[in-house]
Amino acid sequence: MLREILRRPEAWIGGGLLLILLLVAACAPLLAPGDPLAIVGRPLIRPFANADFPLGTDRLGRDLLAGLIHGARASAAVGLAAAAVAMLLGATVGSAAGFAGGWIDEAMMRVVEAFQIVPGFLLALAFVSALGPSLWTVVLAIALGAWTGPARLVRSRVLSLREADFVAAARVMGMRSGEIALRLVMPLALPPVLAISATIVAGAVLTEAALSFLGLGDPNAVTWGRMIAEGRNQLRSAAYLSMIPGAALALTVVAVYLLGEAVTEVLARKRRA
Amino acid sequence: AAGGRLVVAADSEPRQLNPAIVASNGVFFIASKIVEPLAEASFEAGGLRPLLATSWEGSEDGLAVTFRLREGVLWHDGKPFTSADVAFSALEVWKPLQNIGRSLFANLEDVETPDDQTAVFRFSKPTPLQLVANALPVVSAVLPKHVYEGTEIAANPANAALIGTGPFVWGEHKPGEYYLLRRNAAYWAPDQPKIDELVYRVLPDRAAAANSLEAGEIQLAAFSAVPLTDLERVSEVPGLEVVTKGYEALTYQLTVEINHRNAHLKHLKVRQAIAHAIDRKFVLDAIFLGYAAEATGPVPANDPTFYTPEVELYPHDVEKARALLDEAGYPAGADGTRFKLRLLPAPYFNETRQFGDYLRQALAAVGIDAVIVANDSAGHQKAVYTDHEFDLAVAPTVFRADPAISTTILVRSGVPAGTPFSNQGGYENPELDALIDEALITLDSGKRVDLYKRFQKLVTEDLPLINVADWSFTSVASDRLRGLASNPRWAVSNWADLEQEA
Amino acid sequence: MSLLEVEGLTKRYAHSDARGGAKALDGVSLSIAAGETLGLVGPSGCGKSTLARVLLRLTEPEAGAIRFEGRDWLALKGGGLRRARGAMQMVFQDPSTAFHPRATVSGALAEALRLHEIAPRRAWPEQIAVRLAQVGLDPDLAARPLAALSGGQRQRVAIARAIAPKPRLIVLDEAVSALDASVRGKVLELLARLQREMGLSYLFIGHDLAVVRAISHRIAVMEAGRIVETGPAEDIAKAPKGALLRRLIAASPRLRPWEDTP
Amino acid sequence: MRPLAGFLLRRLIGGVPALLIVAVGVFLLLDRAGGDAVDAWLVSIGGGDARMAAALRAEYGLDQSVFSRLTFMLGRLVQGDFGWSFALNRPIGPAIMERLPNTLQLMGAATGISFLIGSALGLIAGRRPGSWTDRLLSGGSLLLYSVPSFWLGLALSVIFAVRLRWFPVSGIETIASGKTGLDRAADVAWHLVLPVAALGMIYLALFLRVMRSGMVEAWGQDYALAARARGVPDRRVALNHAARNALVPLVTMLGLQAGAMLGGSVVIESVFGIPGFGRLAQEAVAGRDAPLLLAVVLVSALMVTLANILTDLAYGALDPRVGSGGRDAA
Amino acid sequence: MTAPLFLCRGLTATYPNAARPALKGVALEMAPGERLALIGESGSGKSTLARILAGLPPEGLRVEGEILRPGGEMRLGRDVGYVFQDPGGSLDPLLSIGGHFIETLRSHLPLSRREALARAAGLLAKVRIPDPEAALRSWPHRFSGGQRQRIAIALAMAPGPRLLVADEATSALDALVQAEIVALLRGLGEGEGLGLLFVTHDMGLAAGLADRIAVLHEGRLVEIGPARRVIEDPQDPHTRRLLAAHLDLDSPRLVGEAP
Ligand SMILES: Nc1ncnc2c1ncn2[C@@H]1O[C@H](COP(=O)(O)OP(=O)(O)OP(=O)(O)O)[C@@H](O)[C@H]1O
Ligand SMILES: Nc1ncnc2c1ncn2[C@@H]1O[C@H](COP(=O)(O)OP(=O)(O)OP(=O)(O)O)[C@@H](O)[C@H]1O
Ligand SMILES: [Mg+2]
Ligand SMILES: [Mg+2]
Repeated sequence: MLREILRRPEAWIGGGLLLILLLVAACAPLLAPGDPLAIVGRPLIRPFANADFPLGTDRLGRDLLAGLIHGARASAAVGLAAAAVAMLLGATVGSAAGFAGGWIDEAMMRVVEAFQIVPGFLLALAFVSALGPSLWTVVLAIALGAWTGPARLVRSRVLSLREADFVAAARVMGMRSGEIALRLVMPLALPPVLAISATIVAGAVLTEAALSFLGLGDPNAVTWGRMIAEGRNQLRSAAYLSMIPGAALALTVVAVYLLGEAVTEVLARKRRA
Repeated sequence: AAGGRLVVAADSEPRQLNPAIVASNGVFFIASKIVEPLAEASFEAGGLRPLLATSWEGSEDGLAVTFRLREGVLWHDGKPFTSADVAFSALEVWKPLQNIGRSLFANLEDVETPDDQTAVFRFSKPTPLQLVANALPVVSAVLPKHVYEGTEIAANPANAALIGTGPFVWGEHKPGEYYLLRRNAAYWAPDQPKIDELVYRVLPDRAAAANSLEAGEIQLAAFSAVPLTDLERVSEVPGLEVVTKGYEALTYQLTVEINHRNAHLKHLKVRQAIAHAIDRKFVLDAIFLGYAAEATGPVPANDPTFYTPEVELYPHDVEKARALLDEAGYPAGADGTRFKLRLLPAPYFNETRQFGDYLRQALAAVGIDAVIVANDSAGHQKAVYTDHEFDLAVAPTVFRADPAISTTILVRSGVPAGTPFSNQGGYENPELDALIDEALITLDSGKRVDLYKRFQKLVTEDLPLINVADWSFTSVASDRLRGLASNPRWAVSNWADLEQEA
Repeated sequence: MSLLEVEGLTKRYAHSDARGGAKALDGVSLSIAAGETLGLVGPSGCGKSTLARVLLRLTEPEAGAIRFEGRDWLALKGGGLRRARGAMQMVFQDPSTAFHPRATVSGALAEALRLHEIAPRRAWPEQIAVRLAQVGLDPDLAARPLAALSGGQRQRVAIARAIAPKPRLIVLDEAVSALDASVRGKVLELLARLQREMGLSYLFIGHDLAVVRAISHRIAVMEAGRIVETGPAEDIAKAPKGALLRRLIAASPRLRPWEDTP
Repeated sequence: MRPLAGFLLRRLIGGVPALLIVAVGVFLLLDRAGGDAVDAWLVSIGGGDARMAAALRAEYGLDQSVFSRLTFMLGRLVQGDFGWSFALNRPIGPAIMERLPNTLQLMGAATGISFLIGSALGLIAGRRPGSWTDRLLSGGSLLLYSVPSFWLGLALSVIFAVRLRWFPVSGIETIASGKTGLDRAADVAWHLVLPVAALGMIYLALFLRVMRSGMVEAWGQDYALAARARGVPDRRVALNHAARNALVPLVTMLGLQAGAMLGGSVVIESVFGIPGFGRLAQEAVAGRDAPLLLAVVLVSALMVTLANILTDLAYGALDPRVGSGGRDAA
Repeated sequence: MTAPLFLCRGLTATYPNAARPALKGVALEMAPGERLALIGESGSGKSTLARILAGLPPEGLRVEGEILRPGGEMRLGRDVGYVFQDPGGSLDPLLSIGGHFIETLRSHLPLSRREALARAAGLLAKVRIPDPEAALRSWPHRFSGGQRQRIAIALAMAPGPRLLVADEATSALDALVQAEIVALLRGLGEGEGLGLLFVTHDMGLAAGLADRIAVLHEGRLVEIGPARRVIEDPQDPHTRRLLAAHLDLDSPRLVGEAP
């Protein structure tokens, strides 16, 4: 399976880019030691003008490269954490609803529906504004708008898998419902969620950026969205301030999608075979 | 020249537009064109230009102020303006309702109207004429009695469709889009106003304001609506000019508020260390790009009356700051950190937020680990001014021509919790309190000024708060506009003399 | 005394897509003796699979009684039911969906051994080899994933799994329909052999009368949720009573059609 | 069309519990926030005093318990009354009705245009997967899909509004222009070009991708092979079968995306200064104006529900298996 | 004798990445109007051969050897009709039955929509779909499996092909329906000179339907001959195995007397 995925060029490009990103994120303290928010140079040094600050400095004289590197960390962390929370929540609710059926299912799906009909970004906006911006509220806010997809997907998978012959076979064999759920159904209900996880991660990264753009990012952390937002007022005079993190953001999202696409494609092919 | 339409950027839509009820720059920016005060600030000696009042005079005992009112002034609905309107506004609006007037006119007992052109304000305690005069541009917007009398004033429909005596008449408001004001043909000053239509385009986004100016969609952006970083570029755009004058009486102060309940911040040495940790020059250059001045104390240097440079100064000195902290009993730990603080930058301005970012770094340099807590306006108001859930806060306080109006309250003890822009850091200094109280009833201007000079010295010595910079705003305008920045409160004045060349 | 005694089973699906709430089972009664195969034939949708599912307690009937091994089978619940299940097993039509998609041969069989505590864990490999041999499979296949087996091989594994808990009755729902003719023959032979060796009873469900006849002692004909005809397999083809059976007989292809010219 | 009306009614009533959950959730959320409407108001007027604040709290009923405020508000909502906005100092209903059209125009135009172009391009790309055109379109769409819309909006605005001056920088129409009828519509359309482009581009990319993969999927289905076996030319198979079947997931996607689109328009409204729902929501949150926020969220939710119902109807029209019952010719 | 419909020699076909060819050196010909059954175990290459002969080779399949069509070009759809195994999958669920016919007919014949529908109604009547007019306005999901297969057959027959290829066209259906479809196929060709290539693994079906039977084993054509001869006197062991495995109502039963 992994080999099949790796055979695809999308996987190579996307995976490669992501690997670099994650390496950079993991090694951020080594690559750019110290606080990335520290004021280290003259404000607004242009990129490639000063060897100490290859990508230049921002309005307060903070190193853009350091920001970019540490921003990778925060963006990756927020993206992954939000996606993880969303998927965990979605998978839990979805499978609980799917297995329980009856009024529990009905009630849970009402909640899912409630979250689905509220524009996720509006919800995130209200959530972060109300509880104050910190990485955790941002993560939760994003997850809150993203968990319904996985929930519905898992539920429908559980519902159809529940009727599968092999589940009937296991029941006939005398297997307990709990074991059927955990050992037989869940391992098959979850992979499609993993497949859409790429979309969720990418969406989370973009949502974080948009929240930061509206001034709702964690003020103590550098994220790319914050860098874009701060550079926004200098868009005309120092476009690089938002161009560079913007490009990094877009590239990351492209990479996530490419990898996700490769995985989805291989999974779909598997299913067809 | 032809009047034409002038389109101006507005960054917000005040929900209460009546300047007699809400004395704030956001309201004045629009409402001052329609509803006029008794007097306006001026660059001339004395600092005041008569508007609805032509003269004012205080009694010896400080218990009365007599205003002579302008003749031949008509309300926008055609009724004549009289002293009854002034008396009504003062007693029914400014004193009970207005955010600033409530304290200023607390001792106002009565307003006598011996004739249509005379209004005598009677106070129960001596009230310095200097203070009253300095406050006039801010607190004295006059409302038409015949419209408001007998109604619930705060809910009167005329608060939305203002009726005043000013050079412009209320047109319409399309929420989220614009306000439209029209020329008042019956304005009392001859040949004024010179603009036919004044449109406030609602543009909450600062980048959009700059772009709209450049695209020629608007002709004026006041109150630094154009980001400072864009000013240099915009100043080179043909047809646009950057104006830095016209805000002299609207000085904003970048202030670090201190919660004196915090055990560390109780130490004067710690406060001094913080003051020394701040590189004011950097703040001016990087954050204000030069459009500000170093602050020395609670009164800005551009105030012609009260300012004194003879105060305790805190030059940028990291070593000294560290030494002070050591002395105060806070040696640096293994990781270089001495203690932690919560830092709450006010969210109202880019500059306060950026300064928050800077302050965090400046404090880190001396071993104080400040964690920024970001709140929106309401959250900030509650956290700082009601719940006192802060250690340091960054505030854009305003100096309104007289320390008694909105400055002394920042350090006076005994202000009830929940009062915004007041001393909520729990600072108590009986000496300072006594001084403040004395100045409030000192009638002699010279003595009053001396008291406030001493006030500045005391504040800088004991540091109940730290003044970092005084900044005023900039305007970017089409170079076809004449009469820009004609007074020190220009953006919030009535613009009767503003002219647009064809 | 019969092994299985079914009396008046009725089952209605809530929103049947085909016959809008019609009864999938409409008072079905039948019995199967120990060591006997009952064949069940009928057109598509007549309720054969529903009957199988009800017998195996995969779905609950609205009415009717089932006695199995002398007990009230429908009264069993929870743990009791789970323990009793070993006695009645099932083989499904499609051998590719009857196993977990990631199961291996040994894994699938080990499951059966574990659930019914047939042998201690260390004896499993040996047990598995024995079972595979029993259904005519090379024990070397044990390590393979089921996906890597042919349809016939998979169906043999399914049978091995079904006989692991030593059942008394196996319900075979179209168990050979998906296999091609030559494989089908071998699987049928296997079933017949296992019946002889283990004294099993079968409920053999199919739509191909020739196949059902070959493996069954008795045949029941089902139509629209009812058993319309029952009789010994040997002569059911010779003396059909109902119209449905007659049509089934006519529909059954002959290898030498030229021999029965009218 | 009695069954249709019944269907709509059932769907709308079915949405009531969800709306209730939303209402209570949002209310409690805003209640948890630091500061209340009076705090927000005090800040906005640049000062005041504690006594005034207390009086205002009493006037707004903010001194009452959460529960009583909530029940009061819900009770009013049931009567179809959104109530009074603290932040705007005016009734909420008209305020909503002022902003809603702007957002709907923005969203509608963005959806419509991106749907048309996206599905057309997806059809082209999906007809020959792996071809040069496909690669170009897929790659391009991926890139577009990955660019934050607010960033795209900024860039478009700088290039086309400020530099080239082809389009206005911001706003929904020329202010106080006095235009009416077609003139006004043209004016609004002209103002919407850039925001719609910024908002729609992402969805164009999305629709392109969904359409393309739908085409590829449909292409591999038996009915496509069967159509080719009947000698139907490839071009017809692509249009008649693959495209038609690919539209089904696309339409489903459209419904699912309605909420995301409304959310996305918040940022775009902010970039282009469009007085729409997004800005109203921001104002409501900033003003701690629970009734207003609730109204915005509920109306958005209603819009999304309506969009979902519409897509369900479209889905039913597209796919005869849905809604028309069992096989009656069997 | 008229020229054969097709004639192939040395036909070898290999799937990409396959270890061994799916077809090896197959030689086969069919006369117009002939009914040929292609029989063999699962995986023996029946479908592969059928699709090559129909002119619809699976994607990526490498075909060697020669195929001649002396009786004239055999255009897919026009001259060769193809019926698939799965009666559900081969109809587009979103297209009405009439739509299917219009699309197919107008791809080959200069007909208006109205003419196409008229002709379609006739074809549906021929495959005994009740109320053809209504059926044309309906959708595939409203028909049972057997009916869908009839419709698929009518569709394949619509342009008037000379050869109909049916790949296990009945194996997904129950016995009763299967018999009906077989009867239908048998009746269709009668007197119209329609060739039928019938793929099955059921000897009984082959015997009842075909003039000749061809037996495939692991990609090789191991035996071909008149149906009766192949059944009565099989030459190849694989054929004998297939015959032995066949069950019909006369076959010996596998179980003894009831216990
Ligand atoms: N889960 C279900 N929900 C609703 N209706 C069902 C369900 N399962 C079966 N049915 C209906 O019940 C009837 C009997 O179905 P069943 O599957 O028992 O028939 P069958 O004889 O096994 O048919 P086949 O030979 O096609 O397998 C049919 O009309 C079918 O459509
Ligand atoms: N798409 C494919 N790729 C690779 N190998 C294939 C493919 N399709 C078929 N094969 C192989 O080619 C051989 C012949 O397959 P074919 O489908 O022609 O057999 P068949 O006789 O029709 O079998 P069945 O009765 O199961 O339909 C088999 O070994 C099969 O595994
Ligand atoms: Mg069945
Ligand atoms: Mg085949």
